[in-house]
Amino acid sequence: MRAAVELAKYPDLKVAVVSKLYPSRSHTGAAQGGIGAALGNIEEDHWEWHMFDTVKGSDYLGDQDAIEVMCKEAPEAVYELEHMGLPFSRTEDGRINQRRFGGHTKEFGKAPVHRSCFAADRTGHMILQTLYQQSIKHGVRFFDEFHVVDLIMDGRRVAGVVAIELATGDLHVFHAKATLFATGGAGRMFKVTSNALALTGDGLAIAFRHGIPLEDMEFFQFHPTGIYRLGILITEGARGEGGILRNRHGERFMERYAPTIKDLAPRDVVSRAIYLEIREGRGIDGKDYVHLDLTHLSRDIIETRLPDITDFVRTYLGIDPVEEPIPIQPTAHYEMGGIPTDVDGRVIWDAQNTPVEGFYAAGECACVSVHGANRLGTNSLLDLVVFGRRAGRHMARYARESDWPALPGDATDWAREQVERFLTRQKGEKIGAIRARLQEEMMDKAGVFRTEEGLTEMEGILKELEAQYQEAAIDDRGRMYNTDLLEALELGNLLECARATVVAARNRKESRGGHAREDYPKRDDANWLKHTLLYREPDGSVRIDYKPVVITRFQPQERKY
Amino acid sequence: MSYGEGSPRPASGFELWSWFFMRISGLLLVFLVLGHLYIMHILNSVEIIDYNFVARRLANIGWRTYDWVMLALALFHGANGIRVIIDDYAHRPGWRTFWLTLLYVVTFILLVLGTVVLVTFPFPA
Amino acid sequence: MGLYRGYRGSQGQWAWMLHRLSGVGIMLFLMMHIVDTFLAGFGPQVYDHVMAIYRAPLFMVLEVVLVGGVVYHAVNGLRVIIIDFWPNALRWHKSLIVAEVIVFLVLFIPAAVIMLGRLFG
Amino acid sequence: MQVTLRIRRYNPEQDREPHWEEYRLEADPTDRVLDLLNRVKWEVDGTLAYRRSCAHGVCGSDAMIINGKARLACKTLVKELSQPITVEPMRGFRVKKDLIVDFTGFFAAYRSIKPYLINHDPEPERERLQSPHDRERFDDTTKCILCGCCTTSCPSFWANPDYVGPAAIVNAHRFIFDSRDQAADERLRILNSRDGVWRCRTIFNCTEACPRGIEVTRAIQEVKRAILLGQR
Ligand SMILES: Cc1cc2nc3c(=O)[nH]c(=O)nc-3n(C[C@H](O)[C@H](O)[C@H](O)COP(=O)(O)OP(=O)(O)OC[C@H]3O[C@@H](n4cnc5c(N)ncnc54)[C@H](O)[C@@H]3O)c2cc1C
Ligand code: HEM
Ligand code: SF4
Ligand code: F3S
Ligand code: FES
Repeated sequence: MRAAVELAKYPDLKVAVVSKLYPSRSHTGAAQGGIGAALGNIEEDHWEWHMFDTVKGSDYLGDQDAIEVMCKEAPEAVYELEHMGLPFSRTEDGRINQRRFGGHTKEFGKAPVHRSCFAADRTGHMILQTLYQQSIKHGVRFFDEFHVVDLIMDGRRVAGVVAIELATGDLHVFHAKATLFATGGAGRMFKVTSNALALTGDGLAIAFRHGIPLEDMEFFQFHPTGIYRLGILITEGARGEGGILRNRHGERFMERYAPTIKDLAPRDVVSRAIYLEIREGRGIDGKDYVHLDLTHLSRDIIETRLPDITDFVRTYLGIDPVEEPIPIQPTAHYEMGGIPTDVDGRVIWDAQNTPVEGFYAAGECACVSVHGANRLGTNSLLDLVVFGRRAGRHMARYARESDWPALPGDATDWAREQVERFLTRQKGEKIGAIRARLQEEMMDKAGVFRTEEGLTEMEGILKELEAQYQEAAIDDRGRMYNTDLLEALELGNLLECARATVVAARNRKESRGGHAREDYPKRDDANWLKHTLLYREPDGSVRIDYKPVVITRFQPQERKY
Repeated sequence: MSYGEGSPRPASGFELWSWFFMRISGLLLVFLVLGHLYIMHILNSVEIIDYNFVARRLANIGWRTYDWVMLALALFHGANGIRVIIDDYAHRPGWRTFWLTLLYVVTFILLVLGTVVLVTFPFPA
Repeated sequence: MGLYRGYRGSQGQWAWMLHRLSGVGIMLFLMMHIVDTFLAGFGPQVYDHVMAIYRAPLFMVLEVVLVGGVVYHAVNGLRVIIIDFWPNALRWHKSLIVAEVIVFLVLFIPAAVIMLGRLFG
Repeated sequence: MQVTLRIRRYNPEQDREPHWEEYRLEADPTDRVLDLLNRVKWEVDGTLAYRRSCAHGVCGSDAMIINGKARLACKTLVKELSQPITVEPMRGFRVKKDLIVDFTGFFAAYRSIKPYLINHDPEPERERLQSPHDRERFDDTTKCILCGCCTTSCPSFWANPDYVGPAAIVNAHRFIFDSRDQAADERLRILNSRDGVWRCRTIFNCTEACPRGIEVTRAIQEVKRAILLGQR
């Protein structure tokens, strides 16, 4: 949507946003903590420090040219959001307020810094609303509740998308000079996740099927503080405000894992720490969760800085965070990998950065790669505004300069076939059952810790599920508002993403950031300081290729906090 | 739904005044009507009230004014209230016009009738 | 009114529905009342004949209902006015409804007793 | 525990009239109503249609009438409800299928109040300054997720779908009281119309329904006062 706002500034271009939800329902609205930018409103800060933290956070797998762009443009992007009307929380002198966040430090790792710009604990909500509002202001056309099923290719150029209109079940062709995917993550392949039910990796799978690569799919971030069993996120801002993690003995265990910044260590580090605590039997009551303790903070701070999460905890757990610690467990949160792009959001075919003409990606579904093996909190919102904006600019230029791509006659064939298959088949496995098994097994075998054995087994299970999916049937054979059909299509996409994740994870024989192999617990820069590129061959098998990491300023070092 | 995409609907300010009038007239009516009720139904009662009673009361010009102000305010207040209700429930333009016209006509007639009585009621000689 | 069935709304919803009903009721009565008073213009016989109708027991009960309606409408109207013109009242809007019921009862019960007392006494 | 779920269903391709259907399910007291709906859809009857996404009350997809009140299915726990649990589509909106209603008018109303910051001054290099006090002024109404619980609970809206509805007013409030905005007068003019704020009869259903705890009626009253007194 950030790209759409940028594009809408060019009155000669026609801009449409196609979304399977009403845009105001997108999951960006769930983002709580903030957006990172070295504004230095509270204390001294520099984009170089931000860059260092991001590189280090990425476990040195992030491309430093892209990270430099992001961190440098961050303040401008944030000011721009402010000018669009985003109601940031303010400091006493009227500036944008900032808070500390996991992994963000000053002077290259010395101490936590106030860098995350926030609007209470609903920054994402405000970004989403603001961008939606601006799109309305600039007359962007919306196709709400249109579910994109397929990409249209004119040879090696992208010519638009095919989408199914939820209200009628009709297939529509969107013919476009430039197409951008911002379809969000794929967290729904895991059982416990902070992601919305709609985050089924559609964009990733659709591109993948057309021979477009997926990059670094093995890196999936587990956020340390999800509400026990529900996965609903408790923002890192809670620790930024001073929250502390404790095990069954009430011990502040992060002191052992990250002596310098303790509870504000990056997410992969904290999630692993929690898992280890649990494994050692130090989970609360020996169960698989620990406590996030806010009780030493004042009621005022909790209620004014963290009103939403206070509300979640009260609603779903019946606990008052002012009085009692919150039971939490790591929750599947963010897909670091995705459709590879350059710094202008252009999707690329290969390690040589050959662009896919007319095709762009931004947000969680893209992999620029600024997050490398592990994303720092607040960097995703930043990623999407910075690169969304850049992609928008580039698209405008491209659309003006290029001719219309041809629209192949068989554009809707694949989509129609998928739809008809489900609408006509009478008997078969239930979609819900296949998905439940997928989520369960992925959590277990491709979750925080992974092993060769588990991943191999998972590959087998995926084959089984894939076969079942081919034979699956749905109950609803109507056309109007057939949400059953959509869930079936989404499951197809999830399976595709899960497979990419598992193949890549099994392939990468080291531990780095969001990818932790128990059988290869060390980072191995000699062999694995490179990005994975996965290609789906026409016969359905997956081919693996690599792409070098761009290193400019900061040489890889051991990652200690 | 009758509003167009993003187009502002006309605003005349009439509804503001209507709203404001309802409140001010309501405030005045509290005294007028409750006073009236108190006198007529509590201190006295329909058993006592007859032509002579009314005649005696209306002999006083003060009561005449009191009654007329009350009459007018109550009528306008009530009629405006009914107008709002018609707006709420009568959606078909035809019916809406019909009801509104009926309301205005009846209100006007009643206002005339009420005024005529109060003005022409014979003063006791 | 079918629209309102089945929604478990706030007390405000009931207060509003009653306000509307009583408003319409009073308006209807007022219309009638103007006509009967007008008849007074035709002289004593006609008017007294009309008043005789009001003295029927049924009408005396209706009269009580009328007074109740007016009192309720007035009290609730005042509550609405308070909320409209005094911002801080919003904080107490629930208490205001309670207060309203109390004021209504305090005004209405004695009135009803006096009036019904006449009917039976 | 065993729960009974009664859902008001309607399939435009088959039914002429909506009807009730009953489901008996095993559930935990801490389950959300959305979990129950999911279970029905995934395990019993896939034809059930409803909207949902975030599952924790931040996206505004799943507003519906549960046990006679407008709520988000994902923010309503089984233990808060008496049995049987009844679920109906939102009121005052056209039902498209089962629990899915037509939001066209709702978003049109939202758009009609110009829900975006309007400021004609040249943009400063850094942020526009705003004191915490000025920011506080419209904090409550920035929380809105456009779920429609308020609008669907408003009797004035049921009677008259032309009423812009509390949700649109809340969003107008968010800009009218933003010290950086310069188009308050325009919005006030739009709302000062027959189908604008004056349709609000201070019924308070909206405030009770809002899952984000926004004091909707207060916001509407503030807008009314701004129109009346010309002050912010
Ligand atoms: C609970 C939570 C908290 C977070 N907190 C933070 C934070 O504090 N700071 C931070 O920087 N990041 C945070 N993140 C991460 C960040 O919010 C997300 O990565 C980011 O919002 C993703 O944005 P997006 O635009 O890529 O996708 P989304 O906002 O998920 O949007 C995806 C859009 O694509 C549409 N779509 C998907 N598939 C299709 C299809 N097939 N057809 C048509 N449309 C489709 C959807 O309808 C939706 O509109 C958080 C994430 C979560 C889950
Ligand atoms: C005694 C003092 C009275 C007070 C304080 C009062 C107050 C009010 C107020 C404030 C309203 C507006 C309600 C709103 O906008 O939500 C109103 C509406 C109304 N009033 Fe009165 N009123 C009084 C007497 C009367 C009388 C005597 C009549 C009949 C003639 C009457 C008939 C109506 C009607 C029909 C409505 C419209 C109801 C609605 O829109 O729901 N009122 N009153
Ligand atoms: S004001 Fe509250 S109830 Fe109304 S749309 Fe916004 S969040 Fe929903
Ligand atoms: S319920 Fe409706 S009438 Fe007003 S106070 Fe709320 S909008
Ligand atoms: S599913 Fe998002 S609000 Fe309920």
